[in-house]
Amino acid sequence: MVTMISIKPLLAVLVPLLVIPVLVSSSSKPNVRESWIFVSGTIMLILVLSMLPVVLQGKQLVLTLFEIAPGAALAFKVDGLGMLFALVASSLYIVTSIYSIGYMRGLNEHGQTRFVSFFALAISATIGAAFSANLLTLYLFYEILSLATYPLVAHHQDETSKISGRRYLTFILGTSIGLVLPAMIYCYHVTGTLEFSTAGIFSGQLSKPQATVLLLMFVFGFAKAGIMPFHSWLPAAMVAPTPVSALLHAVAVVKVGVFSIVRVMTGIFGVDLLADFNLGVVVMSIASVTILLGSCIALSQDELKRRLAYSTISQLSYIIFGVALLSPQGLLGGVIHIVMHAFGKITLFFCAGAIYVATGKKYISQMSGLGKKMPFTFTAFFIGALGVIGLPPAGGFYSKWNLILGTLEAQQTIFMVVLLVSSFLNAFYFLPIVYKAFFGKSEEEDEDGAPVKIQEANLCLVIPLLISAIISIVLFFYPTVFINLIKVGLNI
Amino acid sequence: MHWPIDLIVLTFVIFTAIAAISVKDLLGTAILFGAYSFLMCLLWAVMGAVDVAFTEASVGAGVSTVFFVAAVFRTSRRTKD
Amino acid sequence: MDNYPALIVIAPLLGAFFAGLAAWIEKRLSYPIALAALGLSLFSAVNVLIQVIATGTIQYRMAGWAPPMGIEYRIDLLNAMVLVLVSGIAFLNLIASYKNVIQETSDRAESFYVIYLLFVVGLLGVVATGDLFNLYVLIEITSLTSYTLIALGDRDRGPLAALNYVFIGVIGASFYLLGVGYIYIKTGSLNMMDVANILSGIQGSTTVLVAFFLCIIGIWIKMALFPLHVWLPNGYTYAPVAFSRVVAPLMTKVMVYVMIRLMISVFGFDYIFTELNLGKAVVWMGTIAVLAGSIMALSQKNLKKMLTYIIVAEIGYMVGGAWLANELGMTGAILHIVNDALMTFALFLAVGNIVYKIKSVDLPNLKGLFGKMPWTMAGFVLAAFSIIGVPPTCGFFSKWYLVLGAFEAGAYHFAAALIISSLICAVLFFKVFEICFFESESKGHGDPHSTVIIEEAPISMLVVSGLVSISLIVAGLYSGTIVNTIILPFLR
Amino acid sequence: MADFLALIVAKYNYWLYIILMMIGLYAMVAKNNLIKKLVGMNIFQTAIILFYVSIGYKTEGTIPIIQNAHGGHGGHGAIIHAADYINPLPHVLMLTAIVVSVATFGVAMALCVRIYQRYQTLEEDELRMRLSEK
Amino acid sequence: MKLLGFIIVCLVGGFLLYGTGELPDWGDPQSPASLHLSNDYIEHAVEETQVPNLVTAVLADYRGFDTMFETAVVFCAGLACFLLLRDFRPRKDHYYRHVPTGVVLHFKDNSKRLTVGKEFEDMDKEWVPSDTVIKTVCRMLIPFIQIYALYVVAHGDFSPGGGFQGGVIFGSSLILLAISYNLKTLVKRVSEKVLSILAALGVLIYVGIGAIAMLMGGNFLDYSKLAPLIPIDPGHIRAIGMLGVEIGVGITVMAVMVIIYINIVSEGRHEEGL
Repeated sequence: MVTMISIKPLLAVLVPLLVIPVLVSSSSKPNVRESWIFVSGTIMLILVLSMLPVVLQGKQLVLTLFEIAPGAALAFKVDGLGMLFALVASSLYIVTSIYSIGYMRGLNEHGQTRFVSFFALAISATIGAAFSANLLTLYLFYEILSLATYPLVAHHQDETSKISGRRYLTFILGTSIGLVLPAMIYCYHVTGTLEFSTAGIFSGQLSKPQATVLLLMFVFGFAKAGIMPFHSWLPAAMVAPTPVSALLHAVAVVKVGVFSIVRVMTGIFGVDLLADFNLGVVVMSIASVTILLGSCIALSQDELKRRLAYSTISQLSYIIFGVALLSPQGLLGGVIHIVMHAFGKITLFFCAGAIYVATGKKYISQMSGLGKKMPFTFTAFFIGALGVIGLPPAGGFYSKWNLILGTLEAQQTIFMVVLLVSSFLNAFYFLPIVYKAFFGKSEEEDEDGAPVKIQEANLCLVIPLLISAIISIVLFFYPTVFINLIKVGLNI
Repeated sequence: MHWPIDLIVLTFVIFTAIAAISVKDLLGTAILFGAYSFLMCLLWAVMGAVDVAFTEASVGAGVSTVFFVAAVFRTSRRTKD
Repeated sequence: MDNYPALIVIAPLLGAFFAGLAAWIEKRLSYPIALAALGLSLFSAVNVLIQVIATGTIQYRMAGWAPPMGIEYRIDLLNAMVLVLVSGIAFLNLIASYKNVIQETSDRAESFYVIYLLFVVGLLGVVATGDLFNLYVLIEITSLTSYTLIALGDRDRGPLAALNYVFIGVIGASFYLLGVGYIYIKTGSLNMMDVANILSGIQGSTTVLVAFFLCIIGIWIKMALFPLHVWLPNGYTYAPVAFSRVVAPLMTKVMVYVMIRLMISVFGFDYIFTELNLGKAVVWMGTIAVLAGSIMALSQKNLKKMLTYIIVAEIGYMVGGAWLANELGMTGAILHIVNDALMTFALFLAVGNIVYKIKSVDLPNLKGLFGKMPWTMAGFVLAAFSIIGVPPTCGFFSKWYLVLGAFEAGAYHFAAALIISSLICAVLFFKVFEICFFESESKGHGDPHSTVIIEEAPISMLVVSGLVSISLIVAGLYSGTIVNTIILPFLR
Repeated sequence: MADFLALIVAKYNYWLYIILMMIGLYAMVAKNNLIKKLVGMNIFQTAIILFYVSIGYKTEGTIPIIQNAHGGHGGHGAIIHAADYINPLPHVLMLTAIVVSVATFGVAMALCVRIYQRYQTLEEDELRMRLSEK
Repeated sequence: MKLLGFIIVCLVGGFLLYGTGELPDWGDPQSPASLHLSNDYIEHAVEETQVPNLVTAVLADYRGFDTMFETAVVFCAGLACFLLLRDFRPRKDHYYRHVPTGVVLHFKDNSKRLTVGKEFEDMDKEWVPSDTVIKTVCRMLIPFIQIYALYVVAHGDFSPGGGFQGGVIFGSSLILLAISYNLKTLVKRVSEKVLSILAALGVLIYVGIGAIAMLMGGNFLDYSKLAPLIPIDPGHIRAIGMLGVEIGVGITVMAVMVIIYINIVSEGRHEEGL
């Protein structure tokens, strides 16, 4: 594995960080502020893209900043996985920031400067987590992300947001300090290093029970991944403004959790060790429980964002499920689902937000007939739904396909059934919405009988959701880049 | 070989100490405390620690007793124990 | 100039009396004099540290007499570091608390400076000296000054808390003095090196045992280890903030230093851990202290008092770490002396600013503080994260070493206590944050231009607290350097 | 019997200093009146001083002032036997200790007066009552 | 509480008794405490310092550093009493005695004051010391006490005593003045300002001598380096240095003792007391 020292990853992390003072100082002039966000986002995306070709050649960019203790440094490493995740996050950051302008101004929210500042902080932490070279650095950015998103979740500063903020922290911080930290330190105590390596860092120091306990501590500890029973922060966090739910709770935060678990399984334990101790099945069963339960609960939700949240929970477990298959196809399908689900789910959230801004409606039962009035939004919603369900022509199909192949490859037929069942459930809780929206008749009338005028939300909201929808279609036809990244990253 | 003197003074010291903390009148405590310090200084003089004895005589038996009386004068004489 | 070791202590001493005399000529003179004195002390402390790192231990003979006969200053890496810490914090606090002092002790400011300088002299002397009895005298100076300054604080509770502290403090100091007597009767010497050499010959003796317990218990009382902590919370809470800001970070840490000094350079590890085999028991005491301190902190309504209970918990960290009887634990304890001093200082700086503006530290009165004093609260938040142990703040890294040491010593209960206490601290501080973040009188929701009036503390305070808060992160990132250049060379 | 007597002679004032110290400590812990506690504190400290002084004592030894050092030209000629003179070091330490104790005593007295001004009592239980009713 | 205290005390006592088992016999010249260091002091102190009183030699020279901080502690105590008790508000009511008749007048408020002189003398509220015998005796005694105090300070090198004891005696002579007459007399004689300045000055002399030694190129408090400054009798330079610091100690202690007394006895009003 060729490695070359480069400062680009550090820059990519620092850019959104350094722009925060500028944002704060220009709080009185919103337009200036917004333009700064774009500048920083674009620079970040360019930096990430500029690293892409190198990574695709199978090289790794590394940068070590501070040696805390031998084997535990503050270091960056750009490999396939990190690249993939960073690409998704940074590209969606720009889209989301367009969207958030429309949303925040459309709803005329308070404390917008605070909002965008912590948003930038969160995204920089996400990139940092993507590029981190060892578990210590990953944990560091994970914690920063948890704390940076608290003000976003609790943005409204009212009673409900206070309570859900409290729940958010209890789960995220509690698990990370209570489970991940000791597990991490124990790993260091046993091996003396925390560097990610595809072979894993343990060389026979662990007995099977120890390994199982450690792995479970990690899997449950990274509660951002929403594995049940540590999932209930995610629906609670939906009180946040929709851009937050969209980028953070469909892409950045939750995916950081999943990403961390993937990192730990592939980089700390190593596929072979897990295979030897046959731990894949354990994780897989946990994941499939979450998949099924998540889908079922999603069915019962009437508030759109909550339904999306539960669908997110179940979808996230697909990724862990795929990785736990420990077979090339499974890994491929699982990891690529990070991308596919990201684009699909963010589209859905964008739509939910757009509907809320345009009509003030949160509940699915009220949405019948809206499709005629807001065609673009609901078309995008449809595409996003397809992506999540995993039907062509959306990218989601690709990941589901690989997952199923993976189950066959690993001869885990029962789990294949799980996948199929949950896909049907997905279809059940998404398609009716679209159907009703287009073909159901709206009984929406105000007191004097005349139908209420409803039209599309403003452009700042519509354009992003169209973009993301289009991308998720494009991904169906050209997923090659990401596939190569994964192949490079996990050398499969 | 003057341990008998030493022993006798010591016993006196202990008596005065117990008395000092068990008298009900704080002024009496002050005076008993002065006596205690003076006996103590006597003891040290017997043990040949002249400078210490001198200091204790001037401080323990002298000045701190005066402080004590002054403090009692400013606060109150009565106490429950 | 080779008189730096003496100058560290002498400069503030001279400064105190000059300040006292100058006050009779012109009241405004005493502050600059005090500042200059502490500046000189800090300067020479830094010089000594550099010199020690370069050339190794420095010996300074007071009055030119050779060690066993006269008093000597032995400055090795450990106390050089602590000296810089103490003088630096004292200096910064003097800068920050100019306005606090005028606000709190209006007509007696100059006398306050004199006593403050004497207090710092005591601390510095305790750290620098290499003579057991000299240590006692200097401990008495610190105690006497702190009795006075505590009594100057709250008009009602101050004197009572101070008198309570007098009784317990005198018992502690007397126990220490008695222990020194027992050491002296067996060794006939008072110089630490000399005593250590002689003691290593007569380890079996019961007298040495009694001496050891008397010294350590005396120091524990002064340090407020859990069962012996009763004097600390009231004392530090009712003291004037300008003083509690320096006594809270320094006093207990310096006592921890004394304990470590006694363990390492007087009695020796093999006596404590092999002959007496006390390690396990004291680690349990540390564990209990950690838990009890954190739990008692939970029930406080007064911010200052809450922080004092956190100090009690932190003492448990250091005691437990030091008695883990392995290098990692001791490293963690020593590193935590530095980090905890910085964190506590940052917290109390914020408290000082709040007291200066709000005139109260009862939690209910802190509503909407994030709006009113953003910069102060930023510093407070950083320090709080450091106490919780969020990377990259320095609190995380000392905790890292402590937990590693606990694993190595097999003291899993201690590791668990550390994790639990950081969880409790998280709860505590987010309770405070919620009060300061939500429940603001100006409910900004709905109107984007709701501008809360920012009424910040004076710039002098803000600069200092900003500086210290940043130093938390810097110390965290460079903790590897501190450990490798100072602590490990000292321990080996 | 004789050796028992010898033992007593050898050790008794260590024992008695311990008794004194217990008296002082008891007064500090158990007494209700603050000034009584202060007296206990002083007894406690003087007991320690007694201990130190008895460390330094030597039978057959005289006070630590060199006799034949007329005008300070001492030391020359007249050789000094260490056994003849009582050990001066504990005395020095105890001078310091006495000074410290009297300083503490003064401050504590000042605190007592201050507390009395505020609460009109020095009994701990009454003070506790005042604080609780506030 | 009492029982708990008793248990604690018994535990500590038992522990200490257990410790005494191995202590060397009382007054045993061969105990390690009497062998290791003290012999060096006893045998070499005189020729090294020219001071026959070993205690003074060790106190002010070998361990002079301790003594400096001890003086600082005393100063600190004085300052503490000042800070805690000093109260600058003048008192409300005044009592005057009309000398010829002995009638006592009581003024409830500060508005009018009588001029104290031949016919009116002002008197204290709580405490009226007017005993001619005591006054006269004390007036005769006090100067001798003070002379003795000075002697104790000056002669500390050769006989028991030294700066501390002398200072205490001098201070108590002033306190005696206050007790026998009344506080106003003392405050009139030595004002608060003088006392505070003396208190700081004493320690400053001590530290200053040390610092000068440092400036002369020696270590801190190394009196032998003072020789160039004091031409007389270089052989005794250490003794002279000690005398200097003893004087400093004496001044501080004297001042502080008086300060503590005045503040405690008058609750910081400096107007009346014992």
